[in-house]
Amino acid sequence: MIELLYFAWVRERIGLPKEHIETQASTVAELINELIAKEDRYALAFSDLSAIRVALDQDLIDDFTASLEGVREVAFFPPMTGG
Amino acid sequence: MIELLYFAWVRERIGLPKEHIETQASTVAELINELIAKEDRYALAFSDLSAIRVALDQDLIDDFTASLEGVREVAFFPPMTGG
Amino acid sequence: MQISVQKEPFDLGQIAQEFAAGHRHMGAIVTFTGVVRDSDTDDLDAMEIEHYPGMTERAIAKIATQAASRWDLGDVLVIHRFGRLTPGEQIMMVATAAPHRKDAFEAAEYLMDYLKSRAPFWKKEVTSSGTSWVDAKPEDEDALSRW
Amino acid sequence: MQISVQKEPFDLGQIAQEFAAGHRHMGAIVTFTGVVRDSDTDDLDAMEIEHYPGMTERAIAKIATQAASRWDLGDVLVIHRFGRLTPGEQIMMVATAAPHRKDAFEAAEYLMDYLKSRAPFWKKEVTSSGTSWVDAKPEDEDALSRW
Repeated sequence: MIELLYFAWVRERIGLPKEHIETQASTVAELINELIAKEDRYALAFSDLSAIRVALDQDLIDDFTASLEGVREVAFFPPMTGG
Repeated sequence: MIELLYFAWVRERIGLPKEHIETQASTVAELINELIAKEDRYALAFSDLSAIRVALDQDLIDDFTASLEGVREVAFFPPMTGG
Repeated sequence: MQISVQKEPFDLGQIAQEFAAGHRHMGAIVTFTGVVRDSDTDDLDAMEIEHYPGMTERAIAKIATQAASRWDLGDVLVIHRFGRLTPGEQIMMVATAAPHRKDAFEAAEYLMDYLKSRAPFWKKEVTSSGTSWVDAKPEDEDALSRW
Repeated sequence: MQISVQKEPFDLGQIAQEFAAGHRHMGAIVTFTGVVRDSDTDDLDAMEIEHYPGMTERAIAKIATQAASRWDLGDVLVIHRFGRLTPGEQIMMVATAAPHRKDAFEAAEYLMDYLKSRAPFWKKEVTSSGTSWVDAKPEDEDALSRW
Protein backbone atom coordinates (compact mmCIF):
# COMPACT_ATOMS: atom_id res chain seq x y z
CA MET A 1 0.00 0.00 0.00
CA ILE A 2 1.20 3.43 -0.91
CA GLU A 3 -0.46 6.79 -0.30
CA LEU A 4 -0.85 9.14 -3.25
CA LEU A 5 -1.40 12.86 -2.75
CA TYR A 6 -2.49 15.34 -5.40
CA PHE A 7 -2.33 19.12 -5.26
CA ALA A 8 -3.61 22.12 -7.20
CA TRP A 9 -4.81 21.33 -10.73
CA VAL A 10 -3.49 17.77 -10.52
CA ARG A 11 -5.91 17.29 -7.62
CA GLU A 12 -8.72 18.96 -9.53
CA ARG A 13 -8.21 16.87 -12.66
CA ILE A 14 -7.97 13.59 -10.77
CA GLY A 15 -10.86 14.66 -8.60
CA LEU A 16 -9.55 13.74 -5.17
CA PRO A 17 -6.81 14.95 -2.81
CA LYS A 18 -5.46 11.55 -1.81
CA GLU A 19 -5.92 7.82 -2.17
CA HIS A 20 -4.29 4.60 -1.05
CA ILE A 21 -3.40 2.16 -3.81
CA GLU A 22 -1.74 -1.18 -4.31
CA THR A 23 1.00 -0.98 -6.93
CA GLN A 24 3.74 -3.15 -8.36
CA ALA A 25 5.51 -0.11 -9.82
CA SER A 26 9.15 0.12 -8.79
CA THR A 27 9.76 3.65 -10.07
CA VAL A 28 7.82 6.90 -10.26
CA ALA A 29 7.64 6.57 -14.06
CA GLU A 30 6.07 3.12 -13.77
CA LEU A 31 3.57 4.39 -11.22
CA ILE A 32 2.54 7.26 -13.52
CA ASN A 33 2.05 4.81 -16.38
CA GLU A 34 -0.13 2.60 -14.18
CA LEU A 35 -2.27 5.58 -13.24
CA ILE A 36 -2.58 6.83 -16.82
CA ALA A 37 -3.74 3.36 -17.89
CA LYS A 38 -6.36 3.29 -15.13
CA GLU A 39 -8.73 6.11 -16.07
CA ASP A 40 -9.03 9.15 -18.31
CA ARG A 41 -8.91 11.62 -15.44
CA TYR A 42 -5.40 10.37 -14.60
CA ALA A 43 -4.41 10.48 -18.27
CA LEU A 44 -5.60 14.10 -18.32
CA ALA A 45 -3.68 15.00 -15.16
CA PHE A 46 -0.48 13.43 -16.48
CA SER A 47 -0.84 14.48 -20.12
CA ASP A 48 2.10 16.91 -19.89
CA LEU A 49 4.77 15.41 -17.69
CA SER A 50 6.99 18.48 -18.01
CA ALA A 51 4.42 20.22 -15.79
CA ILE A 52 4.43 17.53 -13.11
CA ARG A 53 6.56 17.65 -9.97
CA VAL A 54 6.90 14.72 -7.59
CA ALA A 55 7.81 14.37 -3.92
CA LEU A 56 8.61 11.01 -2.30
CA ASP A 57 7.96 11.03 1.43
CA GLN A 58 7.92 14.84 1.25
CA ASP A 59 11.24 15.22 -0.57
CA LEU A 60 11.20 16.64 -4.06
CA ILE A 61 12.81 14.38 -6.67
CA ASP A 62 14.58 15.44 -9.84
CA ASP A 63 13.90 12.44 -11.97
CA PHE A 64 10.97 10.12 -12.61
CA THR A 65 13.33 7.14 -12.61
CA ALA A 66 13.48 7.46 -8.80
CA SER A 67 12.78 4.18 -6.99
CA LEU A 68 9.65 3.67 -4.90
CA GLU A 69 11.31 1.15 -2.64
CA GLY A 70 10.37 1.84 0.97
CA VAL A 71 8.36 4.90 -0.05
CA ARG A 72 5.06 5.43 1.79
CA GLU A 73 3.84 8.73 0.37
CA VAL A 74 4.01 9.96 -3.23
CA ALA A 75 2.79 13.46 -4.06
CA PHE A 76 2.07 14.80 -7.55
CA PHE A 77 1.63 18.51 -8.22
CA PRO A 78 2.32 21.34 -10.69
CA PRO A 79 5.38 23.59 -10.43
CA MET A 80 5.17 25.43 -7.15
CA THR A 81 4.17 29.09 -6.89
CA GLY A 82 5.05 30.15 -3.37
CA GLY A 83 6.34 33.44 -2.11
CA MET B 1 32.94 86.15 1.78
CA ILE B 2 32.55 82.42 1.66
CA GLU B 3 31.43 80.04 4.40
CA LEU B 4 33.63 77.06 5.14
CA LEU B 5 32.24 74.03 6.97
CA TYR B 6 34.30 71.21 8.47
CA PHE B 7 33.07 67.81 9.60
CA ALA B 8 34.36 64.80 11.53
CA TRP B 9 38.15 64.68 11.92
CA VAL B 10 38.62 67.59 9.53
CA ARG B 11 36.61 69.65 12.02
CA GLU B 12 38.60 68.28 14.94
CA ARG B 13 41.97 69.00 13.34
CA ILE B 14 41.04 72.51 12.28
CA GLY B 15 39.41 73.06 15.64
CA LEU B 16 36.16 74.68 14.54
CA PRO B 17 32.99 73.63 12.71
CA LYS B 18 32.69 76.66 10.44
CA GLU B 19 34.15 80.01 9.58
CA HIS B 20 33.64 82.85 7.13
CA ILE B 21 36.66 83.88 5.13
CA GLU B 22 37.67 86.26 2.39
CA THR B 23 39.42 84.46 -0.43
CA GLN B 24 40.74 85.17 -3.90
CA ALA B 25 40.84 81.46 -4.74
CA SER B 26 38.98 80.60 -7.92
CA THR B 27 39.04 76.82 -7.48
CA VAL B 28 38.77 74.36 -4.62
CA ALA B 29 42.43 73.42 -5.07
CA GLU B 30 43.51 77.06 -4.71
CA LEU B 31 41.35 77.45 -1.62
CA ILE B 32 42.94 74.39 0.00
CA ASN B 33 46.41 75.78 -0.74
CA GLU B 34 45.48 79.11 0.84
CA LEU B 35 44.27 77.31 3.95
CA ILE B 36 47.34 75.08 4.17
CA ALA B 37 49.56 78.17 3.96
CA LYS B 38 47.62 79.87 6.74
CA GLU B 39 48.26 77.67 9.77
CA ASP B 40 49.58 74.27 10.77
CA ARG B 41 46.18 72.97 11.85
CA TYR B 42 44.92 73.42 8.28
CA ALA B 43 48.08 71.81 6.90
CA LEU B 44 47.41 68.85 9.21
CA ALA B 45 43.77 68.57 8.16
CA PHE B 46 44.69 68.68 4.48
CA SER B 47 47.88 66.60 4.68
CA ASP B 48 46.30 63.68 2.79
CA LEU B 49 44.05 65.03 0.08
CA SER B 50 42.98 61.54 -1.01
CA ALA B 51 41.01 61.42 2.27
CA ILE B 52 39.26 64.74 1.71
CA ARG B 53 35.80 65.09 0.18
CA VAL B 54 34.33 68.44 -0.80
CA ALA B 55 30.79 69.74 -1.28
CA LEU B 56 30.02 73.09 -2.92
CA ASP B 57 26.68 74.51 -1.81
CA GLN B 58 25.80 71.01 -0.53
CA ASP B 59 26.63 69.15 -3.75
CA LEU B 60 29.49 66.70 -3.71
CA ILE B 61 32.20 67.43 -6.31
CA ASP B 62 34.45 64.93 -8.01
CA ASP B 63 37.42 67.11 -8.67
CA PHE B 64 39.35 69.80 -6.80
CA THR B 65 39.62 71.83 -10.00
CA ALA B 66 35.93 72.78 -9.51
CA SER B 67 35.31 76.52 -9.71
CA LEU B 68 34.25 78.55 -6.68
CA GLU B 69 32.45 81.14 -8.77
CA GLY B 70 29.09 81.94 -7.18
CA VAL B 71 29.67 79.40 -4.42
CA ARG B 72 28.56 80.46 -0.93
CA GLU B 73 29.26 77.34 1.13
CA VAL B 74 32.24 74.99 0.89
CA ALA B 75 32.35 71.89 3.08
CA PHE B 76 35.39 69.71 3.75
CA PHE B 77 35.08 66.28 5.31
CA PRO B 78 36.45 62.72 5.28
CA PRO B 79 34.90 59.92 3.20
CA MET B 80 31.36 59.41 4.45
CA THR B 81 30.35 56.48 6.63
CA GLY B 82 26.57 56.46 6.62
CA GLY B 83 24.22 53.54 6.70
CA MET C 1 15.41 29.87 13.06
CA GLN C 2 11.71 30.70 13.16
CA ILE C 3 9.36 29.09 10.64
CA SER C 4 5.60 29.33 10.56
CA VAL C 5 3.07 28.07 8.01
CA GLN C 6 -0.26 29.50 9.02
CA LYS C 7 -3.73 30.51 7.90
CA GLU C 8 -3.92 33.57 10.16
CA PRO C 9 -2.62 37.02 9.26
CA PHE C 10 0.68 38.03 10.85
CA ASP C 11 1.62 41.40 12.30
CA LEU C 12 4.54 42.56 10.18
CA GLY C 13 5.28 45.45 12.52
CA GLN C 14 5.41 43.38 15.66
CA ILE C 15 7.36 40.58 14.04
CA ALA C 16 9.92 42.92 12.45
CA GLN C 17 10.37 44.71 15.78
CA GLU C 18 10.79 41.50 17.78
CA PHE C 19 13.08 40.00 15.19
CA ALA C 20 15.32 43.08 15.16
CA ALA C 21 15.36 43.43 18.96
CA GLY C 22 18.25 42.04 20.88
CA HIS C 23 20.55 41.27 18.00
CA ARG C 24 23.43 43.13 19.57
CA HIS C 25 26.02 41.73 17.17
CA MET C 26 23.90 41.85 14.03
CA GLY C 27 24.36 45.12 12.17
CA ALA C 28 21.88 44.37 9.41
CA ILE C 29 18.24 43.27 9.40
CA VAL C 30 16.45 42.67 6.10
CA THR C 31 12.77 41.86 5.75
CA PHE C 32 10.80 40.94 2.68
CA THR C 33 7.02 40.98 2.76
CA GLY C 34 4.88 39.57 -0.03
CA VAL C 35 1.52 41.21 -0.57
CA VAL C 36 -1.44 39.92 -2.61
CA ARG C 37 -1.30 42.27 -5.55
CA ASP C 38 -4.51 43.21 -7.26
CA SER C 39 -4.71 42.58 -11.00
CA ASP C 40 -4.10 45.47 -13.38
CA THR C 41 -7.85 45.70 -13.90
CA ASP C 42 -8.56 45.58 -10.13
CA ASP C 43 -10.82 42.55 -10.55
CA LEU C 44 -9.07 40.11 -8.23
CA ASP C 45 -11.49 38.94 -5.57
CA ALA C 46 -9.13 36.61 -3.78
CA MET C 47 -5.99 34.56 -3.97
CA GLU C 48 -6.39 31.00 -2.70
CA ILE C 49 -3.21 29.38 -1.51
CA GLU C 50 -2.99 25.61 -1.25
CA HIS C 51 -0.04 23.88 0.37
CA TYR C 52 1.24 20.44 1.30
CA PRO C 53 1.08 20.19 5.10
CA GLY C 54 4.13 18.47 6.48
CA MET C 55 6.27 18.90 3.42
CA THR C 56 5.86 22.66 3.50
CA GLU C 57 7.54 23.11 6.88
CA ARG C 58 10.19 20.59 5.90
CA ALA C 59 10.97 22.30 2.58
CA ILE C 60 11.15 25.74 4.21
CA ALA C 61 13.43 24.46 6.98
CA LYS C 62 15.72 22.95 4.34
CA ILE C 63 15.89 26.23 2.41
CA ALA C 64 16.53 28.22 5.60
CA THR C 65 19.24 25.79 6.69
CA GLN C 66 20.94 26.12 3.33
CA ALA C 67 20.86 29.92 3.64
CA ALA C 68 22.29 29.75 7.16
CA SER C 69 25.16 27.54 6.01
CA ARG C 70 25.95 29.72 3.05
CA TRP C 71 25.89 33.19 4.64
CA ASP C 72 27.03 34.56 7.97
CA LEU C 73 23.62 34.91 9.61
CA GLY C 74 22.48 35.43 13.17
CA ASP C 75 18.87 34.49 12.57
CA VAL C 76 16.33 33.62 9.88
CA LEU C 77 12.55 33.91 9.97
CA VAL C 78 10.01 32.65 7.43
CA ILE C 79 6.24 33.02 7.70
CA HIS C 80 4.00 31.81 4.87
CA ARG C 81 0.21 31.86 4.89
CA PHE C 82 -2.23 29.59 3.12
CA GLY C 83 -5.98 29.76 2.54
CA ARG C 84 -8.04 32.56 1.04
CA LEU C 85 -6.46 36.02 0.94
CA THR C 86 -7.75 39.28 -0.51
CA PRO C 87 -5.78 42.00 -2.35
CA GLY C 88 -3.58 44.03 -0.03
CA GLU C 89 -3.21 41.20 2.45
CA GLN C 90 0.27 40.09 3.41
CA ILE C 91 0.96 36.54 2.19
CA MET C 92 4.39 35.88 3.58
CA MET C 93 7.55 37.36 4.96
CA VAL C 94 11.16 36.48 5.45
CA ALA C 95 13.64 38.21 7.74
CA THR C 96 17.38 37.81 8.06
CA ALA C 97 19.81 39.19 10.64
CA ALA C 98 23.52 39.32 9.85
CA PRO C 99 26.62 41.15 11.00
CA HIS C 100 26.89 42.75 7.56
CA ARG C 101 24.34 44.00 5.06
CA LYS C 102 25.55 41.96 2.09
CA ASP C 103 24.85 38.67 3.88
CA ALA C 104 21.46 39.84 5.12
CA PHE C 105 20.36 40.95 1.63
CA GLU C 106 21.70 37.96 -0.27
CA ALA C 107 20.27 35.44 2.17
CA ALA C 108 16.84 37.11 2.02
CA GLU C 109 16.88 37.03 -1.79
CA TYR C 110 18.00 33.40 -1.77
CA LEU C 111 15.17 32.49 0.60
CA MET C 112 12.66 34.24 -1.64
CA ASP C 113 13.97 32.66 -4.83
CA TYR C 114 13.76 29.17 -3.32
CA LEU C 115 10.43 29.70 -1.57
CA LYS C 116 8.96 30.78 -4.93
CA SER C 117 9.66 27.53 -6.69
CA ARG C 118 10.75 24.95 -4.12
CA ALA C 119 8.25 25.32 -1.31
CA PRO C 120 5.00 23.42 -1.99
CA PHE C 121 2.50 26.25 -2.33
CA TRP C 122 0.11 26.82 -5.22
CA LYS C 123 -1.80 30.00 -5.90
CA LYS C 124 -5.20 30.26 -7.51
CA GLU C 125 -6.69 33.57 -8.58
CA VAL C 126 -10.38 34.13 -8.06
CA THR C 127 -11.99 36.86 -10.17
CA SER C 128 -15.57 37.62 -11.12
CA SER C 129 -14.91 35.83 -14.41
CA GLY C 130 -13.70 32.60 -12.82
CA THR C 131 -10.71 30.98 -11.20
CA SER C 132 -7.29 30.11 -12.58
CA TRP C 133 -4.13 28.59 -11.20
CA VAL C 134 -1.15 30.91 -11.29
CA ASP C 135 1.49 29.49 -13.61
CA ALA C 136 5.09 29.22 -12.45
CA LYS C 137 7.15 31.78 -14.33
CA PRO C 138 10.24 30.70 -16.24
CA GLU C 139 12.14 33.62 -14.67
CA ASP C 140 11.42 32.23 -11.19
CA GLU C 141 13.14 29.00 -12.16
CA ASP C 142 15.94 30.97 -13.84
CA ALA C 143 16.43 32.98 -10.64
CA LEU C 144 17.76 29.85 -8.94
CA SER C 145 20.65 29.55 -11.35
CA ARG C 146 22.43 32.55 -9.85
CA TRP C 147 22.96 30.79 -6.53
CA MET D 1 8.91 59.35 -0.95
CA GLN D 2 9.45 59.63 2.81
CA ILE D 3 12.79 60.89 4.13
CA SER D 4 13.67 61.69 7.71
CA VAL D 5 16.97 62.66 9.31
CA GLN D 6 16.42 62.63 13.03
CA LYS D 7 17.99 62.33 16.45
CA GLU D 8 15.10 60.36 17.97
CA PRO D 9 14.69 56.58 17.77
CA PHE D 10 12.17 55.29 15.26
CA ASP D 11 9.67 52.49 15.69
CA LEU D 12 10.66 49.92 13.06
CA GLY D 13 7.51 47.89 13.65
CA GLN D 14 5.12 50.78 13.26
CA ILE D 15 6.95 52.22 10.28
CA ALA D 16 7.19 48.89 8.48
CA GLN D 17 3.50 48.25 9.09
CA GLU D 18 2.42 51.69 7.90
CA PHE D 19 4.71 51.56 4.91
CA ALA D 20 3.37 48.16 3.85
CA ALA D 21 -0.27 49.11 4.42
CA GLY D 22 -2.34 50.22 1.53
CA HIS D 23 0.02 49.31 -1.28
CA ARG D 24 -2.62 47.37 -3.15
CA HIS D 25 -0.60 47.10 -6.36
CA MET D 26 2.77 46.53 -4.75
CA GLY D 27 3.50 42.83 -4.34
CA ALA D 28 6.86 43.27 -2.64
CA ILE D 29 8.01 45.26 0.38
CA VAL D 30 11.67 45.19 1.43
CA THR D 31 13.07 46.82 4.54
CA PHE D 32 16.64 47.16 5.66
CA THR D 33 17.43 48.19 9.22
CA GLY D 34 20.92 49.11 10.38
CA VAL D 35 21.76 48.38 13.99
CA VAL D 36 24.70 49.67 16.06
CA ARG D 37 26.77 46.55 16.31
CA ASP D 38 28.86 46.00 19.40
CA SER D 39 32.55 45.38 18.87
CA ASP D 40 33.84 41.80 18.94
CA THR D 41 35.13 42.46 22.44
CA ASP D 42 31.82 44.02 23.59
CA ASP D 43 33.54 47.25 24.64
CA LEU D 44 31.66 49.74 22.49
CA ASP D 45 30.06 52.35 24.74
CA ALA D 46 28.48 54.40 21.97
CA MET D 47 28.48 55.33 18.33
CA GLU D 48 28.37 59.06 17.69
CA ILE D 49 26.96 60.05 14.33
CA GLU D 50 27.70 63.47 12.91
CA HIS D 51 26.00 64.78 9.80
CA TYR D 52 25.76 67.84 7.58
CA PRO D 53 22.33 69.37 8.16
CA GLY D 54 20.79 70.54 4.93
CA MET D 55 23.05 68.56 2.65
CA THR D 56 22.02 65.29 4.31
CA GLU D 57 18.35 65.54 3.33
CA ARG D 58 19.35 66.77 -0.12
CA ALA D 59 21.80 63.91 -0.70
CA ILE D 60 19.31 61.29 0.48
CA ALA D 61 16.54 62.74 -1.71
CA LYS D 62 18.89 62.60 -4.69
CA ILE D 63 19.75 58.95 -4.02
CA ALA D 64 16.08 58.03 -3.52
CA THR D 65 15.09 59.86 -6.71
CA GLN D 66 17.75 57.97 -8.65
CA ALA D 67 16.45 54.67 -7.27
CA ALA D 68 12.87 55.60 -8.19
CA SER D 69 13.87 56.43 -11.75
CA ARG D 70 15.87 53.25 -12.16
CA TRP D 71 13.44 50.67 -10.75
CA ASP D 72 9.69 50.24 -10.91
CA LEU D 73 8.87 51.39 -7.38
CA GLY D 74 5.67 52.42 -5.68
CA ASP D 75 7.31 54.06 -2.70
CA VAL D 76 10.65 54.65 -0.97
CA LEU D 77 11.35 55.45 2.67
CA VAL D 78 14.66 56.44 4.29
CA ILE D 79 15.19 57.23 7.96
CA HIS D 80 18.67 58.00 9.27
CA ARG D 81 19.51 59.01 12.82
CA PHE D 82 22.36 61.14 14.11
CA GLY D 83 23.71 61.81 17.60
CA ARG D 84 24.85 59.35 20.25
CA LEU D 85 23.62 55.76 19.90
CA THR D 86 24.37 52.70 21.99
CA PRO D 87 24.89 49.09 20.82
CA GLY D 88 21.67 47.42 19.76
CA GLU D 89 20.02 50.72 18.81
CA GLN D 90 18.64 51.07 15.31
CA ILE D 91 20.58 53.68 13.32
CA MET D 92 18.68 53.78 10.08
CA MET D 93 16.26 52.04 7.82
CA VAL D 94 15.19 52.00 4.21
CA ALA D 95 12.01 50.53 2.78
CA THR D 96 10.96 49.97 -0.80
CA ALA D 97 7.62 48.92 -2.27
CA ALA D 98 7.46 47.52 -5.79
CA PRO D 99 5.16 45.41 -7.92
CA HIS D 100 7.88 42.74 -8.11
CA ARG D 101 10.45 41.48 -5.64
CA LYS D 102 13.51 42.00 -7.83
CA ASP D 103 12.90 45.76 -8.05
CA ALA D 104 12.21 46.04 -4.33
CA PHE D 105 15.41 44.18 -3.41
CA GLU D 106 17.70 45.88 -5.89
CA ALA D 107 16.44 49.35 -5.07
CA ALA D 108 16.92 48.73 -1.34
CA GLU D 109 20.48 47.54 -1.92
CA TYR D 110 21.20 50.50 -4.16
CA LEU D 111 19.89 52.90 -1.50
CA MET D 112 22.08 51.26 1.13
CA ASP D 113 25.19 51.27 -1.04
CA TYR D 114 24.79 54.96 -1.82
CA LEU D 115 23.78 55.99 1.70
CA LYS D 116 26.95 54.30 2.98
CA SER D 117 29.33 56.46 1.02
CA ARG D 118 27.38 59.34 -0.54
CA ALA D 119 25.24 60.63 2.32
CA PRO D 120 27.15 63.01 4.63
CA PHE D 121 27.28 61.02 7.85
CA TRP D 122 30.37 60.20 9.88
CA LYS D 123 30.57 57.63 12.64
CA LYS D 124 32.79 57.80 15.68
CA GLU D 125 33.23 54.87 18.03
CA VAL D 126 33.45 55.54 21.74
CA THR D 127 35.04 52.82 23.86
CA SER D 128 36.56 52.79 27.32
CA SER D 129 39.97 53.13 25.67
CA GLY D 130 39.08 56.24 23.69
CA THR D 131 37.32 57.42 20.56
CA SER D 132 38.03 56.81 16.91
CA TRP D 133 36.44 57.77 13.64
CA VAL D 134 35.19 54.83 11.62
CA ASP D 135 37.13 54.59 8.37
CA ALA D 136 35.29 54.24 5.09
CA LYS D 137 35.86 50.74 3.76
CA PRO D 138 37.23 50.23 0.25
CA GLU D 139 34.52 47.61 -0.33
CA ASP D 140 31.84 50.22 0.33
CA GLU D 141 33.24 52.34 -2.48
CA ASP D 142 33.61 49.22 -4.65
CA ALA D 143 29.96 48.34 -4.01
CA LEU D 144 28.92 51.38 -6.06
CA SER D 145 30.58 50.04 -9.20
CA ARG D 146 27.93 47.37 -9.65
CA TRP D 147 25.19 49.92 -10.29
